[in-house]
Amino acid sequence: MQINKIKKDMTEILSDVFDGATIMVGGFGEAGSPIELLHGLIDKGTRDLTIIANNSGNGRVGLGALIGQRQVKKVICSFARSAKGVTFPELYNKGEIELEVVPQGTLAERIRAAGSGIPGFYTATGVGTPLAEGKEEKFFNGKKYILEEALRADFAFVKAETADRYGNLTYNKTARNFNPIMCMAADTSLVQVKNILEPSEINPEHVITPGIFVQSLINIKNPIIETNAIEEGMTYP
Amino acid sequence: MQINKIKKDMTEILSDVFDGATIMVGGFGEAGSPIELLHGLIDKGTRDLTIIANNSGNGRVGLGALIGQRQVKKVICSFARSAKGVTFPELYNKGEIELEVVPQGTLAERIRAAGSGIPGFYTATGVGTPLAEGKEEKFFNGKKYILEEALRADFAFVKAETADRYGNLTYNKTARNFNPIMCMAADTSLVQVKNILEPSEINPEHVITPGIFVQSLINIKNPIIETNAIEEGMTYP
Amino acid sequence: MTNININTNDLIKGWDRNTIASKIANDLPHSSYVNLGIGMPELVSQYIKEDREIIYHSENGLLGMGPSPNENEIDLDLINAGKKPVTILPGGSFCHHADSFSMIRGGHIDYCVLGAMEISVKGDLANWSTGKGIPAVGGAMDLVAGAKNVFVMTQHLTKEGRPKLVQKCTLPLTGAAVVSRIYSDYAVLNITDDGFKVIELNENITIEYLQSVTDGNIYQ
Amino acid sequence: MTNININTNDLIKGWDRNTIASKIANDLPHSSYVNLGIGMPELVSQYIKEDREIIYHSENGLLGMGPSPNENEIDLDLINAGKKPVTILPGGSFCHHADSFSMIRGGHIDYCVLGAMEISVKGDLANWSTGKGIPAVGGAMDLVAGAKNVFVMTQHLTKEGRPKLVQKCTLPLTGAAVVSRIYSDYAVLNITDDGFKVIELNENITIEYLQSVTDGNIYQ
Repeated sequence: MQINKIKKDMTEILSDVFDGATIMVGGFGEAGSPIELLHGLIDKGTRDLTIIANNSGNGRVGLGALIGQRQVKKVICSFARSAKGVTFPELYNKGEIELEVVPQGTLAERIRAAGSGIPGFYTATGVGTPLAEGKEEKFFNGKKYILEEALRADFAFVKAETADRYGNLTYNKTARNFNPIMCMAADTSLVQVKNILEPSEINPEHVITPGIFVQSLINIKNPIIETNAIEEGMTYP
Repeated sequence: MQINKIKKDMTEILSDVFDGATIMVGGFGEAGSPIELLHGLIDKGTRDLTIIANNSGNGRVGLGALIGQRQVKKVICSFARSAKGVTFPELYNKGEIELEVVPQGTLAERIRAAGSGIPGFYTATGVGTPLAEGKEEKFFNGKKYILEEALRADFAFVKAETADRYGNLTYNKTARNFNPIMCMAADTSLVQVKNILEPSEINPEHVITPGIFVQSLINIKNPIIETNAIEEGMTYP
Repeated sequence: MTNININTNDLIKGWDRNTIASKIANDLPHSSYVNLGIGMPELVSQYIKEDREIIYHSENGLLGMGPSPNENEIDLDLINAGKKPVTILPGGSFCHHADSFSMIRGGHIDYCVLGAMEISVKGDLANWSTGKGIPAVGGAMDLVAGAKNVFVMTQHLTKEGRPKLVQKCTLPLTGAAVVSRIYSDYAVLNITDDGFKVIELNENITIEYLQSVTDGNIYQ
Repeated sequence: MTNININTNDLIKGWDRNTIASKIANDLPHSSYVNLGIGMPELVSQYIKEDREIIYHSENGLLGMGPSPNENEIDLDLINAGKKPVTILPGGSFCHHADSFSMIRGGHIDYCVLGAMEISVKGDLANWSTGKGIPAVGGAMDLVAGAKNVFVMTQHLTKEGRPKLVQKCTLPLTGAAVVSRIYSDYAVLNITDDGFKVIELNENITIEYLQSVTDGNIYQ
């Protein structure tokens, strides 16, 4: 029997996602953002989600749409003030969505830590700022650092460029961003991928996310391009 | 003016290495071990070195030779009991070299931490064992972890497969091992590389060590193969 | 600690190492990620049935490790954690040491199979140091702390005829309360709150005999 | 805090932003790794002289960032930290977010150039929050904590005519004691134990005038 992580459709790949889940969403802005998986979650109607991502969505597409559907109760991100953000500001200003702001590098490191079995680490980022309030401090070589804890998730929603049936992934340019570390930090990583290749077609030196960090794949050959979708006034559903 | 990190000879690339320096030495066994750089250090006669590596050298070649020349006062490694180890056991049994044993994953993570601005992190590895003695403990979600500190170095000695003048590196198969993280953790990374390519010849998606982590390169086209050298009874100098 | 010391000439012959390896192989589920320790555990890969695909991890940065190469295929840059030449299978990948140990320490390795000097009733494992000679730990402490399931493959008794399954380890620990299951030449046993629970008993021995060569409570 | 509030119609005109950018460009040494903040600091790359090569880092996983693409070269998967399309130069590379911030947090970025709302005499920087609206920090706190040298590029006064160089920041901090040098339209100043030390003064203004629009000790 052969390992094959490729799922036949959106219903199958999203079948285990549950109300109240914590979901990491890859991407930095639109690059690497798994829009189709997020739209699948809108169709499924999963609610009370905590989203961990760098941003909080643009327009009414992808993460912006999911938030607009009021399926998200909390966003943990570094930058929730995107130029094209619409739905998050609406709900935030009404006090109807929670926000936890995390410095971008601390966010990335907390995610990697969760994937690497590190429950906590010390960092200089944020020391002396409001984001350090309430955090444990410790001195190393006379310099003050704060303790940051690992950030895990039930699921990671990830967009990749190529994959094989083992879940080995490569990405396209800066669409890599948070995707590889989110695959590491989630109990279950769900990946939408443009091209599926034979295992022998991916050079083992060039694999960015080894298949061990990926549970399920779905082939989305022509993903929505967020910028174009927003310009065209697209909304989902 | 163009950036060019390629040095003309061993004397130039080793010019800043000083007595008493802490040096990380890449490689896992012989794969990825920078034998020519180590031999350069024997020629230079640098002394009182602290070596951070996974192993403690085989035969009287490379790290084994450097130790045999009594240029090393201390080794920090995970496995100092190599089948072909000769010089380290000789000195260790006479009490003439220090040893600090670190679990292999903790060693890797401490090195990465140093390169990533993390002065300390918590790990489950070693908890309840003699290697946890004297280490700070902390509970996360009811489970005990110990604090491990970053491990930095003055220099990293690294072996790579290809490089460009910016110091971008790729490695060959499992010769990658500790090399990329050691480049991150040392103030100055010195790299011996088999092939030097034009910058445009390395695909930016395939770079393993970005040039920012590399200070100097030397082209060693036909490096010594340790296994063969030991079989042939090679000793250095 | 009970002072059991069996004359090794009197020992009942148990399963050979290939039989033990095949029992472990049968218990590794399809599509699991497995790290096999250096030495005896390496045998396990030879007994995987065709109904499943297992992916082997070698901690020196190799996922998807294949069998030993032919003489003419040897590449000294492609080795396993025991520093022996290996191959990589299609779908494999290379990574650096921190990423490789993220797989281990982050709980992504489903099973690791290791040898043992001593295993306590609480699942403590000692397998890295006799307390003598040059201390060398390698990746053993990371594996037992990080892998989801830690299997031990071992002879039930030491060469000197002393039990390896003990009430309390006397050698330096590799990890505390980390072992989930023991595969010895005499039995397959789970670590439980009540002691060593026998899952399978060698056909040549009785439970009483097993207890007599084990320093710690045995039950079925 | 001194209560300085200048009528903006009375202000002496200082250097324009291109002149400030060229001054910063002159101070970035050959072969340095530089992160330019979103907005005004991006101008700096246009003024690098031919006697040096600078490598630009963008925190979303791009080292060796090049200029904006032509219309027909735009790839929405190749963007900078400001989410605008960019290019990659030969010798560039992509990495994931944790690796990219290892470059920043691990002290590998030689210079970062950022905008500011307030900078204190101690080198405290406030540039991420006005205290109102949706809080959004991005990578600013990592950059100021990690880069070897933190340069600030700013107008000397706010649009309302209040000093940005202050005795003590009133806005939420991005980092404490992190700024090394300030490039304003009026002067280039180092942060020192004794206050803001003037390195270069705009040719149209006096040191007394500079002091009058700065809330904190100025000296030459």
